Amino acid sequence: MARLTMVQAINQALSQEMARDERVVLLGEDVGRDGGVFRVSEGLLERFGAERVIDTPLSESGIVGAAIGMAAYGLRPVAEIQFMGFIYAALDQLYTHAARLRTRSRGRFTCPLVVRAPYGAGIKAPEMHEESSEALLCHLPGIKVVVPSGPYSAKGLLLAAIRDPDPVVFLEPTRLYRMLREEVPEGDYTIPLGVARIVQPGRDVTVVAWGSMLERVLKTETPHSVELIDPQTLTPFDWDTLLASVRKTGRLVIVHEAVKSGGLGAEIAATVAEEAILQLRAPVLRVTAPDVVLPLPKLIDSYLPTTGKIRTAIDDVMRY
Amino acid sequence: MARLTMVQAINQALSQEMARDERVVLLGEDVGRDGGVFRVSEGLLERFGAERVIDTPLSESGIVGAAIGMAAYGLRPVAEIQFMGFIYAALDQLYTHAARLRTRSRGRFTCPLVVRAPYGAGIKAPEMHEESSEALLCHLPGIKVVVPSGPYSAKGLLLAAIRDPDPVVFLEPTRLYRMLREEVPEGDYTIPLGVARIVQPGRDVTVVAWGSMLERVLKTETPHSVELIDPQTLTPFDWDTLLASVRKTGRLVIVHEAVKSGGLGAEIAATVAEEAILQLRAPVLRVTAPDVVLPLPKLIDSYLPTTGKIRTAIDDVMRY
Amino acid sequence: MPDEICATFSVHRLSILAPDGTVDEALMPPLSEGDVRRLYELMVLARTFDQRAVALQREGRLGTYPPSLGQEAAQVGSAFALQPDDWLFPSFREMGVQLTVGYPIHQILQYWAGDERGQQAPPSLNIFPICISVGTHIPHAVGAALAARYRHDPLAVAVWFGDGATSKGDFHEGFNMAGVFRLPLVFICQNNQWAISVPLSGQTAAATLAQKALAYGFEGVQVDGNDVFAVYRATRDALLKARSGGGPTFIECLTYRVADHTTSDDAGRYRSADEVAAWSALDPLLRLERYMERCGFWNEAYASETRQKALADIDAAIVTMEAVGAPDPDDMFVHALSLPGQRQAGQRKGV
Amino acid sequence: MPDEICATFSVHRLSILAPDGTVDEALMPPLSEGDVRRLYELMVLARTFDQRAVALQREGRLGTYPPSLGQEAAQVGSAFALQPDDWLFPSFREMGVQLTVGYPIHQILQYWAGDERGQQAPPSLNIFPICISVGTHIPHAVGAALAARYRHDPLAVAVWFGDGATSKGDFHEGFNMAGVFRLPLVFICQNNQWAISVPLSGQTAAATLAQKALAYGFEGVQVDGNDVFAVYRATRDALLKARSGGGPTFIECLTYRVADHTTSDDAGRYRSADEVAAWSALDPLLRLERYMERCGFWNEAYASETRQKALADIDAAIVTMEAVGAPDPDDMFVHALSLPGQRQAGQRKGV
Ligand SMILES: Cc1ncc(C[n+]2csc(CCOP(=O)(O)OP(=O)(O)O)c2C)c(N)n1
Ligand SMILES: Cc1ncc(C[n+]2csc(CCOP(=O)(O)OP(=O)(O)O)c2C)c(N)n1
Ligand SMILES: [Mg+2]
Ligand SMILES: [Mg+2]
Repeated sequence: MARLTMVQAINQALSQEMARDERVVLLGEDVGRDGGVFRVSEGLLERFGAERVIDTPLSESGIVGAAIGMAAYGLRPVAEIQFMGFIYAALDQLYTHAARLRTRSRGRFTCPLVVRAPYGAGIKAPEMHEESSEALLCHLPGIKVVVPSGPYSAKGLLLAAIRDPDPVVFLEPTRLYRMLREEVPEGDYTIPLGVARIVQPGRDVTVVAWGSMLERVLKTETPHSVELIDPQTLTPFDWDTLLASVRKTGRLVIVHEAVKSGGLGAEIAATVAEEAILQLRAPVLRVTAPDVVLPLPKLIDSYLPTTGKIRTAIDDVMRY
Repeated sequence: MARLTMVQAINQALSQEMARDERVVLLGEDVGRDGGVFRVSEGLLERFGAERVIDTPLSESGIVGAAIGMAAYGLRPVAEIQFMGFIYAALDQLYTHAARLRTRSRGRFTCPLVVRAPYGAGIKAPEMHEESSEALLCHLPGIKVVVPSGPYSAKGLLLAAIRDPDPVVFLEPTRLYRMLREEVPEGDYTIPLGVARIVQPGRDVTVVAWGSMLERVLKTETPHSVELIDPQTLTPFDWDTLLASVRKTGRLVIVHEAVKSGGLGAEIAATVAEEAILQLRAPVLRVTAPDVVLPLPKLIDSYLPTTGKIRTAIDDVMRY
Repeated sequence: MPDEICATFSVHRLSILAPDGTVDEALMPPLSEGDVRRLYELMVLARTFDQRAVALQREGRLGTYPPSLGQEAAQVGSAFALQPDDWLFPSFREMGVQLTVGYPIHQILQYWAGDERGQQAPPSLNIFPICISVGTHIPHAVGAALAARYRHDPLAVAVWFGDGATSKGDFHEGFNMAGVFRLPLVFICQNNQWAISVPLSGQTAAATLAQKALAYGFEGVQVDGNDVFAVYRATRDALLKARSGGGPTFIECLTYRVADHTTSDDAGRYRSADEVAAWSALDPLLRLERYMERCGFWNEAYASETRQKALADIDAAIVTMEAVGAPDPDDMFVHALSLPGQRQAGQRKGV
Repeated sequence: MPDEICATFSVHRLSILAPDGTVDEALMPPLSEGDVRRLYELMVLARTFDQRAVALQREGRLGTYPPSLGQEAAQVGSAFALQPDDWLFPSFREMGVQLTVGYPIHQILQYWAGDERGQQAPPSLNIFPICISVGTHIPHAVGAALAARYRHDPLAVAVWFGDGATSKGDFHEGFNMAGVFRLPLVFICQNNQWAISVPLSGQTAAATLAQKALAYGFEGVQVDGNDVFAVYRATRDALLKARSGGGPTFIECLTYRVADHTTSDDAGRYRSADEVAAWSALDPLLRLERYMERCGFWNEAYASETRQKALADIDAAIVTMEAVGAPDPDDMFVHALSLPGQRQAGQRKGV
């Protein structure tokens, strides 16, 4: 078993799945000859040819729209949006069509499509290159949203996403692309969508975090016994696992990169306020970015949740 | 004082503001010669001419994009998106530009733009004509979101929105367009953005609803003393008013048309779970659409919150 | 050579059947008498359907409905050129296309009555649900064509849309990709001169819509859209070209939306009766009748028989449509996802 | 006349200054010796800035940076034609445009160092923040032009973008609206042959980008983008036309991105050294030097003096940029909204 970065794990998943299933094709800007701006698809054009690794014009809406047509036809397209900040132009195709095709055609057509996008902040990139707007995709019945938090889960979740019969948006935390290595089995394995992972069991407080924030929570030193949950799939969310944990600990802290208002943390807190309030011993706290436009690199450290802010939130809920 | 429908009140607000401020111009599909598909801009082309009431090509992104340029130049454009279901194509312009122009230019350019869109379900219209996706706009620092719930508030909020120095999305509940009449002062008045309205004071339970759901809550018969809050502005939300009410009643029911997961109800519940949990006596309940694609008219009654479902939720929280 | 012409282009216009019923024999496509009768019967079916649908809407038995009156040649003529395996992406006003390829009539009605079960195409037809959000289906057709080529399936893809759709970003992104990848696609624009209240001149400053294809490096052609032979011929040629690797074609059908935009619209607010009358005189059905009469296979009796048959088919479909009960609320969940999530499963029980 | 040509078009290509430094006198725009010197000095400034910026990035003093090497004529020549009141909408690689209109050099650097204060244009310049999201600024220019016309302001609007941007929906929607409303706009495409790793042939099947204007009913012209006189002339003519009510023009500048896409890119992965060498031989600066030398007002001493002056200006700007302290976290809130909401006010205190 090799120790791979997340970029390598995703590349391996794509490569193996393309070899296994001739329906899988990649499309996007610079995914072919360049191997993707992060080298995620490196070597795939050479291996599978230009019919299966398609360099497209600069057209985010067209890329997702074409992928919908390919998926309905019977292929398993994996479309890349070069950075999540450019997915906004494709939201119409996602909302109006990808999410609804199964319902609208009463199952006659389905949309087994994966949209991959590099996601999240902290890589010192220009404007629009560090967005984390997963909440926009989680208000959309008919779409699944997946965020891996390490190389191992990246491979297993991506294979599950490609094999899933529904559209999946797969958000890849760029900060983790090369930050850490994990043992990643060479063989085929999937991690089921819709199932959370208890990263670390604990007694005092449940902490939920995904993507690169998970790494930040793990780095946070605290004297309390934290039960750390990585949802892995943001929609459909694994409420059973979350609620069981909160019922046990009685305390919940949610950490995400996105701005607070209307972030996915709101849905998590609201669900707990609806279904586990009697077991809560403390307010549900959210450690998030403030409600401002994502700043350029010089201010990003003041914007993102830090280990300090996470520790403070844990301390706060432990005071109850 | 005349009793006006919401369509008439909005038409009057547009007409009066255009007369008062030559910077105000309208643009959109069919807003001119046709007076808008709901007749909201009826008579304005005749009164103000084609330079100020601009029939555009069928280009939602272009309409909002052009309006951003007009606003930055110094005008006060009011852009119409013919139905909220077609705003998705303009989300890129809203997210990437309208919301960020002030920040990005450090105040050198601002974006005093209003995007009006007919909104909400229950008018027996085809697909994409009954959407209520306000939550997508409420996760976006830099944009204000306003929903009037009657003719009186429609006029006062719209005048405030046009005069606001920031971009405002103004969502007009189509079901209310002609359903009810209210006394609407002929003169100039504004309702400040960011301030909620206590529609009816009560002791037992706080209910929050906006747009056409407010009317539905008012129609709900219940033996309990309901404090009904109409936020009016969804972003920035008037947390002070809401929290004061919940601290008093100890119970909260949120009603919205949109699907449950990731709806604005989540943010409201989460904020209460964070800031008023010790005063809560019952779970926070949300009465919403289920997490499915908005159906065609034959199933819409099973989809939308009904007075029955609202009453049940109130009864449920009263059991605590 | 410092200020030189570096590229020149031209756009053709095709017409075959004149308003008086005469045809240009040199251009006339090979169509048997049976084919011509079939075209005629489909156009009558489309018109009759349209009349009945408007009436049903007035009676409250359908919801808002967009009439296709006057566009029968542009719809039937283009759909008639297709092969059974081709993939079709109609917009929302293409009832004539649906009827031509045999989409069940009761399902067309069911959809406009507000029941999504009308959108479930029969397995034999590769036809997408109609698209309400103008122009956004164009990239889907591009994707289907990419997939068909990848599979080496010897078929073509056709997509219909209006003049208004040519202003949308998705029109552009789709057309551009079709050009770059030289896909087996036929783009069929129903240029009916209006997008609700916006006339063509408010939609574009271009002299023709056909010339928009030049921007994407492929051919655009304008046809008389009220001339069923010209529409058929242009579509057939484009489909042949598509299937033989010649890439996409854009066909602009010059026609007219004779009725209101939808049953909720009042076209009298924004256009003159004179304009409507002038176009009505160019009626596609009348023109075909004149041709068939000249050829000796049309008379009043045949016409009335054709109308009766159409009416009978439609009335039967209305009965079927109304016999199907109301949809079950549980239907909302059946196709939400392949497997409902935990929350949906709970909500489903609650309905 | 049933299969007739209904419209014909042609696209022109303009070039004035040949690689050997000779010019076509008939086409040469009226430029004084002082003007030509100024053009040259600005092009040297742009190139020198670019070299310094790349070096600063390598030293970790700037973030990712997109070099404009080779595009100096297409940027400086177009910006030089503007009037002080005109409105400008640059894309992200138009440092030459910013420098020509006098955007403070230290602010350009500040932006690329990751500090948004670099985007605050001085009050004297109507220049928008540069646009990173490709092509999405084109509709803003359209809106500004609509507003200018409404105000009867006698100015024009110019917008810059790359070949890749021509594939975006916003390009289409903006161009189309500009045509319909016949706006005082000049669209300037820096066709530098590449969009990251995608060559022009992967971006469009059209023979020229200029012909895309035909789709919108206005004129498109191709110019030799490494010929500063041709770029200047085409832009000046288009601006005059725009100001006098003649509507928009699309100018395609044929040039080349000689360096990597950005400092994070390695162009060697996707294009040949031969191609780069061939284009480098067409260097716009060298060509202008040859012309000036022929005219007798260029020599090595002047060239080195010009470079020294440019370097001195840039070095002074670097000092200024680095003397400005780090931004204050509170800055995130200052321009979030005109007045922060209740929640933002609370969050602001917490920073
Ligand atoms: C994206 C989008 N914007 C607006 C509408 C509202 N609308 C419905 S049809 C229509 C006009 C369409 O014109 P055209 O494309 O010419 O088709 P036609 O109605 O003439 O068949 C408009 C604006 C819509 N359905 N979709
Ligand atoms: C909407 C959008 N999609 C993708 C990107 C990522 N990206 C940055 S520059 C670029 C290529 C742009 O090519 P072109 O328009 O020719 O400009 P050039 O880089 O050649 O100056 C891409 C794909 C982006 N910035 N914006
Ligand atoms: Mg039309
Ligand atoms: Mg380029």
